[in-house]
Amino acid sequence: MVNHLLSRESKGPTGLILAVVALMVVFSFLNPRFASVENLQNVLFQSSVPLIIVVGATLVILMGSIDLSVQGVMGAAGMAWILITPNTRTGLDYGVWAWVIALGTGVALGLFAGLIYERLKVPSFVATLGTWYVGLGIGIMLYGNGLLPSLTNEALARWPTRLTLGIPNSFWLAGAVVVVGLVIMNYTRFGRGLLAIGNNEAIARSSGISVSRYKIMALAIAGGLSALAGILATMQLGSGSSDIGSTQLFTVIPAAVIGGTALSGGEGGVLRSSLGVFLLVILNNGLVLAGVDPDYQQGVFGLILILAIVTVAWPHRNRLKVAK
Amino acid sequence: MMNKIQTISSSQPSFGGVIPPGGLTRHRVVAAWHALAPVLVFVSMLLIVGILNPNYLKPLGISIVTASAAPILFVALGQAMVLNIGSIDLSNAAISMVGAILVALWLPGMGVMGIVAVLAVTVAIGILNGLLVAVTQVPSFALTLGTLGLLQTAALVTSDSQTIYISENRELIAALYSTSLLFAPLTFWIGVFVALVYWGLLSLTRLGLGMTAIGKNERAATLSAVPTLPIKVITYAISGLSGGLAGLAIVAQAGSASASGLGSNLLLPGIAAALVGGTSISGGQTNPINVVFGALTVAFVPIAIQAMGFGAEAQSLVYGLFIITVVALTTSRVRGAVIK
Amino acid sequence: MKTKSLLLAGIAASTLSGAALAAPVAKEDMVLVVSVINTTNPYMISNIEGGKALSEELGIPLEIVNSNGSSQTEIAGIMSILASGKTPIMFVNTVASSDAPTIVDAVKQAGGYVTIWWNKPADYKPQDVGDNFVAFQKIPGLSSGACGAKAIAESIGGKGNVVLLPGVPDSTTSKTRVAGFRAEIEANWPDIKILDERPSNWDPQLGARNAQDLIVKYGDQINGVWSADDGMQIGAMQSFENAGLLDKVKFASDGLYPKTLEDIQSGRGNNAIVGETFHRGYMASAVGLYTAYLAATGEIVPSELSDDKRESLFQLSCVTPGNYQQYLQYDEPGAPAAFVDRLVQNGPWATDPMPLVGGGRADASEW
Amino acid sequence: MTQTPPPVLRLINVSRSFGAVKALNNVSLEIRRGEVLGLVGENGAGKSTLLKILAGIEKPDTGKIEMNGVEVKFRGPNDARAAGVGVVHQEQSLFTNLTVAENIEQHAMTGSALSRLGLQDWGRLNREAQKVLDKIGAKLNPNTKVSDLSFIDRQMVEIARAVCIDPGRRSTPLVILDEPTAVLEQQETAVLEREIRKLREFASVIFVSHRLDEILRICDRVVVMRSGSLSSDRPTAGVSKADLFSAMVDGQAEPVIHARQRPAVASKPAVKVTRLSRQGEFHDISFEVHPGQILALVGASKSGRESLARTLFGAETHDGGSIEINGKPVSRWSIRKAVAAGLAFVPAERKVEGIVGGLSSTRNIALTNPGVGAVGPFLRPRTMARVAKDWFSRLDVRPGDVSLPLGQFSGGNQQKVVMAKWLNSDALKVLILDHPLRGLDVGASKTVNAQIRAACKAGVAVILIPDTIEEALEMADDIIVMRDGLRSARHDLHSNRNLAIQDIVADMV
Repeated sequence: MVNHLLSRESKGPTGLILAVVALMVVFSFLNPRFASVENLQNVLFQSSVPLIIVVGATLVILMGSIDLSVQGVMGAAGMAWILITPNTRTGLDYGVWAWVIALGTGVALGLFAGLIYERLKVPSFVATLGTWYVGLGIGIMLYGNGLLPSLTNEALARWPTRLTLGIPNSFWLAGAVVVVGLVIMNYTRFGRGLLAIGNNEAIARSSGISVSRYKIMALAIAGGLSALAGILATMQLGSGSSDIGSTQLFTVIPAAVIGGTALSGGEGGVLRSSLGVFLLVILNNGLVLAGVDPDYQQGVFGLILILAIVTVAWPHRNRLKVAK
Repeated sequence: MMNKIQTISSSQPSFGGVIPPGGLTRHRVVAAWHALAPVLVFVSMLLIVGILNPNYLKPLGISIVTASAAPILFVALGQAMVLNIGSIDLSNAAISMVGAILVALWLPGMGVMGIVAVLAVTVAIGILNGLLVAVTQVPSFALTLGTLGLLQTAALVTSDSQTIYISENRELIAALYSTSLLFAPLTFWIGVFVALVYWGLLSLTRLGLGMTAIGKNERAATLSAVPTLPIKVITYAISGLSGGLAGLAIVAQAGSASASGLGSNLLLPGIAAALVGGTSISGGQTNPINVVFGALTVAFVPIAIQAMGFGAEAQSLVYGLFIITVVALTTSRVRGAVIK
Repeated sequence: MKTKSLLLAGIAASTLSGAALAAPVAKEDMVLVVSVINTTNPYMISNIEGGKALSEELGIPLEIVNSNGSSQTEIAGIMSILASGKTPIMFVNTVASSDAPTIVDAVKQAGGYVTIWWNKPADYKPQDVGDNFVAFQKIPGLSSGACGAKAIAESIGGKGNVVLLPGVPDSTTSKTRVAGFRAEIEANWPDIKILDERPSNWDPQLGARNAQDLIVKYGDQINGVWSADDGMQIGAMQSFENAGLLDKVKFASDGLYPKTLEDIQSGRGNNAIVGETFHRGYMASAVGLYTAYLAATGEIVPSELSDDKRESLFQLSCVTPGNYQQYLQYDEPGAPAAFVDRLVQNGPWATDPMPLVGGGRADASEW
Repeated sequence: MTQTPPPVLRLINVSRSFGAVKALNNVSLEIRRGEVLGLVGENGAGKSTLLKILAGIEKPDTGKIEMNGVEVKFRGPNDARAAGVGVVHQEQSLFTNLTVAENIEQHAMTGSALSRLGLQDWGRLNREAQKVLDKIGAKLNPNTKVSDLSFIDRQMVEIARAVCIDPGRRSTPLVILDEPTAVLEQQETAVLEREIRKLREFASVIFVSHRLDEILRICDRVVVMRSGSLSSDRPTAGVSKADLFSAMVDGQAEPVIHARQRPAVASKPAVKVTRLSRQGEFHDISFEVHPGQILALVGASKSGRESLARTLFGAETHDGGSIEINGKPVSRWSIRKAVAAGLAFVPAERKVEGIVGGLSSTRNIALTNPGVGAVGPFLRPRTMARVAKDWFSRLDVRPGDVSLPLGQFSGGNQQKVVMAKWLNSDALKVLILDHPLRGLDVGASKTVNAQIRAACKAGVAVILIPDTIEEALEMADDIIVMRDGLRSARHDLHSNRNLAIQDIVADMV
């Protein structure tokens, strides 16, 4: 089964795994603490939020679209969740319904973007950019002028870091999302349909795949996952903030690209994008541990991104290749 | 790039193409709408706000809108040129940041030569972007995201994480902003002039024809002996130049520059202005003159939101809805085309 | 040649639209404007509160500009209010130092009066601009850093290792606070070692993430954590709590956010928070607005003021778990209104708990 | 006596208009079980509209469609597929990033997203696809990714997909093959013909082609369309190409094959290729082409001839041997150098490589050789338009609006503009044509061939990759036969006038 899962992703991700391993070796050399159990747990903890997002983002990118709305959806859902979970501000406790409502907010925002994209034929870039602001606006309005809401439920606030079998709960959640993402991608008609759309939308349409519904649904799932990430991030922080998702977009999209998921659609997969997330999180963590001047962090990040994509693309150069 | 309207595909199913009868008139109507929509959107927005508060139609209102449009306009023009060849330049706002910092650093010592030197540097950054994109053939979205990171570091390092305030020779550049012509600052008019030059470049030169051909069908352009590599490099150089000009406009306005100051948030407004100006994100379609109206519209949105009295908390929400609505009104829709 | 004539025409035009210095402005032509960086940070929300309280006190309408963290949005928002035709009385909490000249120029053109808070370029002075740039005001970051440094150093017995979480790297506010921290340590605490410094952009999440990485990097070597504001400290504390280290590490920061106050009161993490600073956003905005208001009504003429009233430093109070109770009164529901009352009575430079304590130096904004 | 079963498909008075134009005018048509029906007609005769209606892409304005005696209404391609209509499109329409099985069992992929979240059973999918592949006799692994398949194998997948209908239905499938041979080599066409005969055992077939002899060989019955109506409908037995041709073009006779004079061989060859090689494509190829001479490259798929042509034009690189243009050896060869040296290339994939569909004809023509349409770096829009109009009238391009996007023109007219783009240069010395007649109707083919000959007469050397051997025999002075990347034979048509197709085929396989 696992073998089957892996084989369906375009080409083996061996190169990527090697890159991750190489990076780990270099960083362990620079600071022996890098390879400590605590740090590996730390890396898993830090990758869990972007991992959840990257699954949704990959579904969307595989069909050739893009989802920029991550930050807004996370802000809206995170705020919605914390305000109806035991907190210092409202004192409301909706229990499970808090999750349902927050995830619902994310799915609704995803649907909103999807409908604008598919029904109004506004490019996904713009539809999701607009949704980013709309979500952020909802988060800001929920935040209002009141107190900073913090979780009062100790168990809930500790849950993300608590270890189960030596692995933080956050990562168990993210891992489950990745597995579900892999199953959707490889074992459902929906997932295969997204690949078909990414490969050639016109054919997908004419061969009767309900392209519109698939697209809207992919964006809705991405919205739901961003919402889940927003909840997890809020839980990790212990307090609500409408900016909870800031900078996530610029981790997740490069991660997908480094993983070899083509922005034009049809190529790549959840597993590869996840490896891309690991690569970037390890890079960030390693730079801190190695004591690189923070001013240079963005630059090193940019350089690695360029090197990674150029290395992948270099052998495929050809006089007539079109790369956009 | 993403968001591509895929009019060309090696394997689109069809039964042979014949012009759909009635397509001719439709083609003209669509073309006319494309030419006019950005102007109409801006004018109608101006009118609505003007009815609510006539002060916005007075000289001060005009000078405010045009002043805040100027930096967006330069970045948007550069972006539109890159979008036109079917690529994207996520680094061009960061180029303008670096440009602004360099202007602030060099102007006091070098005077006008400093400005020339800064533009040379931003063009060089653009050329480097173009070479990387064209030679390595990687998606420009990812590549320029990488150069964006490098430029952010460059901005922090060159400015030593300081706000650099120009004390000497400030008048050399401040005049660009403080001088106004028909109520708009000179920086805006320079932007309009640059738009006209870019328009001329696109519609009246072989270079421009090549750019548009690359944007619409790069393979066919290559096989038609269009020099794709130099054209891409030139296009990114233009984006770099536009970024540099935006940097000048920023410094002219602010008299100072810093890595996270004015201009650090120009990327998304720049893209939005290009799109609202009718530029297709899939390439092959832009009109720099309409991008002027795109920039005006995008600069006007926050002003309009404020003018219409939406609460501070609602601004993001309204801004998001507005961008979607405007692009929905101006976006090019080809029947049956794939929108990405 | 063509450019030259354009320039000439332009210069002619620009001289016409110079500063509109006129007779005192009537109240009904005024509008109070509070420009904040965002509307989610507790400090910014408090800024707005101050504007509201003063607006009620003076009976002048209030407009809020939400910059959403972007200089572009900030300037556009301010400009749109300038275009509305009324005389703006402004308090601007600038997104970046470099925004100040642009904003001031525009306000000057519109004949309004502005007080800039926190950030401006050092060489850009109200005295050089004229009466429309009424004042630049801030609470010295150096003192804030020193407060934190002292509190941490004392609590860990003058010996140990600390890590710093500054805000946005090129923000003056953050830089002055860091400088204050380092200066205090260097001067008085030879056995305290600063292990590392990770700018966290005022972002709680980034604060949490950087704290995590620092925990891994230095483990239990860390004895104290200083953050440039409470937002980042909230994130950092969560990380130390998750790592089970909260009981062993001392924290100090700036702003005394409600959440922080709560943690001090509850003694969270074995009284982890040892030092804070007290200043409230509503006080800053009320003082700033009121200064500008006085200039607009002609009650003060800025050009005749002493330098320390043009570039002013206001008092900052160091808060410790021992004395926090005396500041609770300022967070009571009616506190902003009460403060505004006293402000109108005592004037902008002598209202407790933040009287003018200095300024007017060449490098006032670097304090 | 048993009752004859109802026809698989029956169209009754079907009409479809676009604006003022009647694309289909009262068409009635029947296809019986196991029948192979040929459909011919010039571009614009209404074939496309008819096929779109059958595939559920367009809806008829009036008239009705019955399948197996029951009236059907297709709301979309899904309905048509569900009713058993399978289409092999002119251009391949496979998802190259999915497996063979997924492409074949596409009905397994359709349906609403919500109801299709059920898990895919790969084992069953592969088994079912294998059954279909076995039925048409294709030896392919259903679990292979399509991007790893050769062109003809992909065509097999297309056919497998067309005949694969929902196993729940027991009706006879109707398979529409829209010019399936247009992109196939002679060899592959023979394979395909065999396949079609096999299909007859369990399906009905509509076979569309521009190649009349193919139609006559394969089909039981042939229908000719002209201006939206059926102008002829009869069994193929006893029908000649000339009959069909006159039914298509309203009484005109088939064009006369030109008898050419051997051109005077100039002292210097325009193109001289010596031991040219490209890894994995072709090896050790040498030949010369002189001004005014037409050289045809003939070969089956994987013969390397397309790659050779592209290499000559600089679109691909060679790793051995040399190219001389007008006696001068070239180094670091590229498309731009090739064009500067007077080479021109008409690619086979017109939409993707030949035209910039979104640009006007005027600008397409000016793209490479603007001629008088530009002064230095500047374009002269009016002169450009005049040049384009000139070419339009010379090549009879319709509609005559040079400012329309070229992508909106029919294939034949697009190809004429591609020719104009290259012919608009005085410096043209070598014309390389990759399947120039692919997908063109008779009229357009004639114009294109006439232009090739005219260029030749003006001293241009031509290298032609023809669709068919007949085309090579008709056009060329010399033929080089390639097999597996090697030159297997060379024929001088002037000294060997009785060369037979069989002789050439023998060298191809």
